Amino acid sequence: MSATSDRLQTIVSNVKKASILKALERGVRLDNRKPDEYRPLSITLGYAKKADGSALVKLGDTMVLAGTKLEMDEPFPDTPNQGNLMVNVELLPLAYETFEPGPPDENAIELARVVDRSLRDSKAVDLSKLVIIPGKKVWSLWVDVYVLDFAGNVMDASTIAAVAAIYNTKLPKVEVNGEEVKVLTERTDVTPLAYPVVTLTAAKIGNFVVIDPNLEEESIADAKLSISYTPDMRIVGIQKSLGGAIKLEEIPQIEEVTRKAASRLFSELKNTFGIA
Amino acid sequence: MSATSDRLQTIVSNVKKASILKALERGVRLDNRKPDEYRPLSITLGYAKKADGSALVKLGDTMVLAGTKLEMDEPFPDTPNQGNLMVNVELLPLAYETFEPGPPDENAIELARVVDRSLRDSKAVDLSKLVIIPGKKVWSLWVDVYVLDFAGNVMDASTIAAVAAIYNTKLPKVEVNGEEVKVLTERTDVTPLAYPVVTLTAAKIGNFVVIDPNLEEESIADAKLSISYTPDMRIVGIQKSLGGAIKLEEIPQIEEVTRKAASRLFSELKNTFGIA
Amino acid sequence: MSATSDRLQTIVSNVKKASILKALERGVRLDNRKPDEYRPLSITLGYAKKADGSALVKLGDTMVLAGTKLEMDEPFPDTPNQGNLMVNVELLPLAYETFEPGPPDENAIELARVVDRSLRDSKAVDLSKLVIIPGKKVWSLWVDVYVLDFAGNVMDASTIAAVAAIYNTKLPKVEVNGEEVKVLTERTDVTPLAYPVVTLTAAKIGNFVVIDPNLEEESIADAKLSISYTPDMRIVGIQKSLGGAIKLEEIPQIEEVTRKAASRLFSELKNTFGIA
Amino acid sequence: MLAAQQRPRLIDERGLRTDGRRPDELRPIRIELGVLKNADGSAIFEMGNTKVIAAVYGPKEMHPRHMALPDRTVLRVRYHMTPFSTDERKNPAPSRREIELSKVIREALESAILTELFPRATIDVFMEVLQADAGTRLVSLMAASMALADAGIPMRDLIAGVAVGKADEVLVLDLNEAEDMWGGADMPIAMMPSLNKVVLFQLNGTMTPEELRQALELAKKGIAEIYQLEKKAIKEKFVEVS
Amino acid sequence: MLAAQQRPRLIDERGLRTDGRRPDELRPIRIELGVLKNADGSAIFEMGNTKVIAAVYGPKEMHPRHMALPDRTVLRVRYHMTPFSTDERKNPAPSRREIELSKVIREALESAILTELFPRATIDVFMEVLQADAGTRLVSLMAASMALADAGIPMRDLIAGVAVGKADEVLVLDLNEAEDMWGGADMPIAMMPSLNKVVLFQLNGTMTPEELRQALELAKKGIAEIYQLEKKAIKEKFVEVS
Amino acid sequence: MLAAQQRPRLIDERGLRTDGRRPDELRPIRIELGVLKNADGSAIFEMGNTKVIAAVYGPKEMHPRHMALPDRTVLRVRYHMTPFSTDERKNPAPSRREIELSKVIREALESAILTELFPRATIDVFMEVLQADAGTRLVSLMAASMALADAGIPMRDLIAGVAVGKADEVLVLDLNEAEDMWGGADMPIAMMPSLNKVVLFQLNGTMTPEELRQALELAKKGIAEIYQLEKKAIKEKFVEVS
Repeated sequence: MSATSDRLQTIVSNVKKASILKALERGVRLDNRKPDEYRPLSITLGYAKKADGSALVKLGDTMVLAGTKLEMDEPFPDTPNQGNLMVNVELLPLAYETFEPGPPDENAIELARVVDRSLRDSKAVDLSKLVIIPGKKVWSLWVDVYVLDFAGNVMDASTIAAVAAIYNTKLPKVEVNGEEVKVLTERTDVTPLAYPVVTLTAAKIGNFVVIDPNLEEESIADAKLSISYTPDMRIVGIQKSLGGAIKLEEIPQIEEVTRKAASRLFSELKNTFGIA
Repeated sequence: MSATSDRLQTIVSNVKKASILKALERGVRLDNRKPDEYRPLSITLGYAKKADGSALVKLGDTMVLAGTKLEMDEPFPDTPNQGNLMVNVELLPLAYETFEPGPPDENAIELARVVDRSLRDSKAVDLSKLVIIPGKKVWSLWVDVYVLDFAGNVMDASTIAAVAAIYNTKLPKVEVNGEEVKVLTERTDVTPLAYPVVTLTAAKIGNFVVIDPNLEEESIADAKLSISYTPDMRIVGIQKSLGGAIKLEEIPQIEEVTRKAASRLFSELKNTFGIA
Repeated sequence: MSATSDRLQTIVSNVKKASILKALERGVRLDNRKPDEYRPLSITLGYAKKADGSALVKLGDTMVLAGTKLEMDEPFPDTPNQGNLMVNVELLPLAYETFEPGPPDENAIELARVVDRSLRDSKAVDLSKLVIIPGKKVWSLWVDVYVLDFAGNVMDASTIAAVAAIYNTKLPKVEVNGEEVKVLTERTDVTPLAYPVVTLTAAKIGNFVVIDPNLEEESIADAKLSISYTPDMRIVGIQKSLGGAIKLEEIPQIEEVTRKAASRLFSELKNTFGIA
Repeated sequence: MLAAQQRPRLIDERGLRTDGRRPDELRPIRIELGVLKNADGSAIFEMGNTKVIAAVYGPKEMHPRHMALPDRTVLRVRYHMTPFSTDERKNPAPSRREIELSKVIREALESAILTELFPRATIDVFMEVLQADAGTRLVSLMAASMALADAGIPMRDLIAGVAVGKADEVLVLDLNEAEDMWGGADMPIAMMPSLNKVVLFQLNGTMTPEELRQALELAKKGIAEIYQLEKKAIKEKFVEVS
Repeated sequence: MLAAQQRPRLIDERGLRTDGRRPDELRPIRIELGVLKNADGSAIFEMGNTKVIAAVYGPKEMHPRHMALPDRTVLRVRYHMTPFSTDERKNPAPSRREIELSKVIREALESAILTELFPRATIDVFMEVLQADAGTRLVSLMAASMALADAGIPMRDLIAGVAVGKADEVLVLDLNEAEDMWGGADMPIAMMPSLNKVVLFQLNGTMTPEELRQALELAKKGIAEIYQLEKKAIKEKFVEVS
Repeated sequence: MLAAQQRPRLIDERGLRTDGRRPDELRPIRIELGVLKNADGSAIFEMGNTKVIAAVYGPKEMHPRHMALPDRTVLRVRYHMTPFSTDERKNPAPSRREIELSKVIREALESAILTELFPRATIDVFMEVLQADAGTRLVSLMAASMALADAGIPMRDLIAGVAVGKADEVLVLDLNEAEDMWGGADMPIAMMPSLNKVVLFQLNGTMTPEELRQALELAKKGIAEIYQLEKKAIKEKFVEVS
């Protein structure tokens, strides 16, 4: 059951809300960004040494660590030539004062499912590369996204972290004898990532739209729109969230803004890890 | 752990209780029924189109939807010539103001187990018809009873709904090649129901006994006795419920009343779906 | 998540605490024991007739019942010549006023894991005796320790009960034909217990140390130290518990006291069930 | 761990049952009160090879308070089987069967306890089946009844119960495990005998209406015998009849 | 129970879909209000072979109280599928998908309900999918909207929604199950039509930005049609269009 | 994903360990404070290839209130491993091992924090193991100790801890993963060094009483070294020694 809650405990007062709106009227944000400006992004590949691939992502004060694990499995009967992909997101109690330990809540599940769909529908993860013996043995690729500091726009940071961790994953060498598979300690150069995807989140605050909202902005936003893109600017996922509405005509406008931001983000990622 | 609770939140006041008893002294009930009179019953077979069999049952204001699903399985080692039967009852939060979502509570579990025993002990479900390859492949027959409107005597309505949904289930055609089984989209005419069973519930209110209690009557009843019958009037299950007692001598008297009511109910069911 | 709690609801008042300490200054305890004196111990082997082995242990007012069950299983791939051992402890709601039903809490899990490690690390349970067909079929030995009366030092009583129940377990006779195993109703004389282990718990109360604390003593103790021994006085497990500290130099001193008590306990066990 | 079994003959040529009893004969009974230190009341009840321990705590303040009832005591009742009480190891998590029987036993106890004397309070009753060999729900209910008496909780009467079943089509009193597994019916019934009132009543399997009437008479006889033993146990804290 | 399936052709040579509809044609719709006795409001909403029942309870006092909000109503929303609503039996425990969709539907309802009118209170909205054949989240949301209207709960507008997808690269309105399974995109969108406001919006699969714009236009047209039926259903408690 | 392994030789002919250390030598240590924005205090503690992040929130009001204690702070402590911190993926649901270690770490922290200063309040301490390579409980406890210091919570002393084990029958300080898996004992111990008080103490595996005494001496030496680094880290917010 989903229930209205105030889990961020209304961190922003009405006074603050007024000042955010007032600044937006002047075309600026309280953290001095322009409405379509992303916060500083840093990606550390291979941060978690025991993971098969990992990435620590900082987006402003938001911090997300993604790690992958490969497990040998059988393929599903209807997809003998594909490995499996599983995405999990945890909003750790470390990350925010009111977060409690326990199984993923609806917010974590929504994040995981949006990341999962963006990766899957875009074919950004090449599941055929995870096949060891067609129809018999494949790799299951677990992607665990751990939110360490919850400071706004965890959605976009989660997609970046998942993509970077998968990029950082190098499949192990195996020796196949009939149906026996021996996993070697060496790694191949093969990453299961075909190309990156990004998710760009816009928040609607009153009559204004901002990209990459911080926590204060999110907590007063009417609605958010998260749109995922491939490098060739196909849309590979959309999710509206929060309990407010958006005018129908605004959707194409917002999509144009997020698309431009996605384009800039891809350029930045190109410099960072040599793809896209 | 089972705990005393007032989950119906005492919907009937003491004043109402007095008027119910006063009416019973005159041999009538507040809804104008006689003590041994059943509420109007309607059965819609095939109500849920994706189920393998289904029935919507209305008993007065009580509404219950049962649906079946067949799943291919292996038989238990000690019953190679029988399919499997699983009965589940859910008291949906739609059905009553204080019902909460969650796994079945003790009330739903008791309902499911009484229905299950009535079906099983009576041999009303012919489990041998669920065998595809003896010892290797059988159908598991899932019967899910969903209570949509909780307005008294859900017990009897659940048995009727389960029986009708099983009657409505037609086994699919299969092609067997060795141990390979191919399920076809066509259906046979074979239903796993050998004959119907019914459960008849009597409520003891003060010194009076009524059949098919409505919700008001149930909430002030001392005890209920639910007795299940086959068409040839064998008793195939009894369950006393509620936290009051019944005199030993009253049991054969109540059984006579429920048996007569069962007989009338079987006549009614005969007209409805051509069995019994 | 582990949280500070007062689940015993501070059964000992400050006045009582003062009198316990005052007595200890005189070298005695409120139940007239000396600081290093164990409470009366009784062991009834075979108390639970349906178990494959069982023992009812009373240590003062503390009462613990352990029972074993053997289940045929496959061995773990990396230990083809070993059966499996599983230890579970339940702090039953019967045992203390504030205990609630539910899955084992952190206290029950800690008890189970300490018993498990003592049995495993000591090699007191000869897992090779549980093998039926190497690499194919082994016995899984389930040891369930049920605390019936919670009256202090459940730790030591649990180890004794587990050891005695395993000693009481006699493996069934089996007929092996190829990979088919038929279990006969007769039993062999073979017990999976190679030798007993004991756990000795010392409690630190102020500047004093007592062995086998009762519930009053436990509830005011600063810390407890539970040390497990084999008959040849190897240490096979240590666990400090409770939220107070122990001076480093005190550890060898306490270990000497528990070791002497362990020695006395082994003598007592020798008389009881003819091993050690 | 369970060796394979086949359906045995339940009534032999002399008319006796697999354990040598006549059809209307009870199994040996052993009752002991006050077996636990911490509980306010406790008892062990054995009937043949079935053995149950019960403990009672209360009446005490209800937590959380919003679960309290203004006009009577909340009973909290758990029927639970130890993992080693059955032929195959039972998972300690509560099964659907245990959940149903906890409810059925709670409702039986509510008929007997004067719950109106302790409004807003709770009484906890916990039962652990130590050996399961047919009749566990009734032996548990009787163990609880003894433990409540041991705790001094006011009741309308003690509770005594017994199952009647069919073994090779013969009505038999106080089913054993073979009769429970292979017989044609299992009708557990429990009463407050001096009030002639039934507090627990179920039937699994099938009976004709006429068999039901005979079964009730047979049960009444068995219950009267057990009731005498229970009263003796209350007085002497212990009774054993084999 | 499910027989094996192969990818079908989704648009035939005449430009028609697997169920004979034109690309911009809705499935038959049936709406019935007030179908349950106990609920404060209820409705059944059918769209093609998808069928959902919804019930509303409230506004009522929030329990536990510390979950209440000082400035608005707490909505508690459950989207749930019956085990027999799908091709393979669905486990009745809530899946991750059901948890996500319960949230998405709750947020859509929060846009529409005047929650500020009932601070500290709660409104419960429960939906059961009885037949799942594409579009269950939208049909559930619309069933909830009808049930809220039936309960007389003040809303800014009714909610109407429809999915647009791609079948063999053709944009199609109101996906059926084959198009949902084999098509290239599924864009569910729901609006308060008279306010021109979007309350639910998702995209699974892929679209170009240009396709997205066309899809929005197509959806708008379908939503307008549905909205008319909903208004009629409110007035007459029942409407059926095939 | 884990390739097959065989038991290695743990001490070579030169008396050195698999990672080249002498028996009484610590692994490289790296401590960083204040790594998180939202937490009131935080730290990353690395010891060899083991890496843990800890966060502290509080003291703050206890919810629900009936869990508060009148005379001291309630500590709520979670030790948790990320699924990718181990050789095989770890299920994120708390294991029995994690539940035990959360308790053991909480009790150690209770020895150190002046909990009597904040009655009725709560302090939350969360630890995530990012890389597990032996010693995770101690590194977690030390990360927590650093995070508590970073949050300015009054403590009797910092906590420093190290494991002593047996590798090929040689006592070794600060076990690595091979020694943990293949060695004969693992004795984790943590102290408030300036008070000479032990707050966490366990032994898995076997030791003679004499070995135990030697192990305690060896541990004391290692703890003293670590303590110096911790004090430096508090002052400079960062320290790294390899």
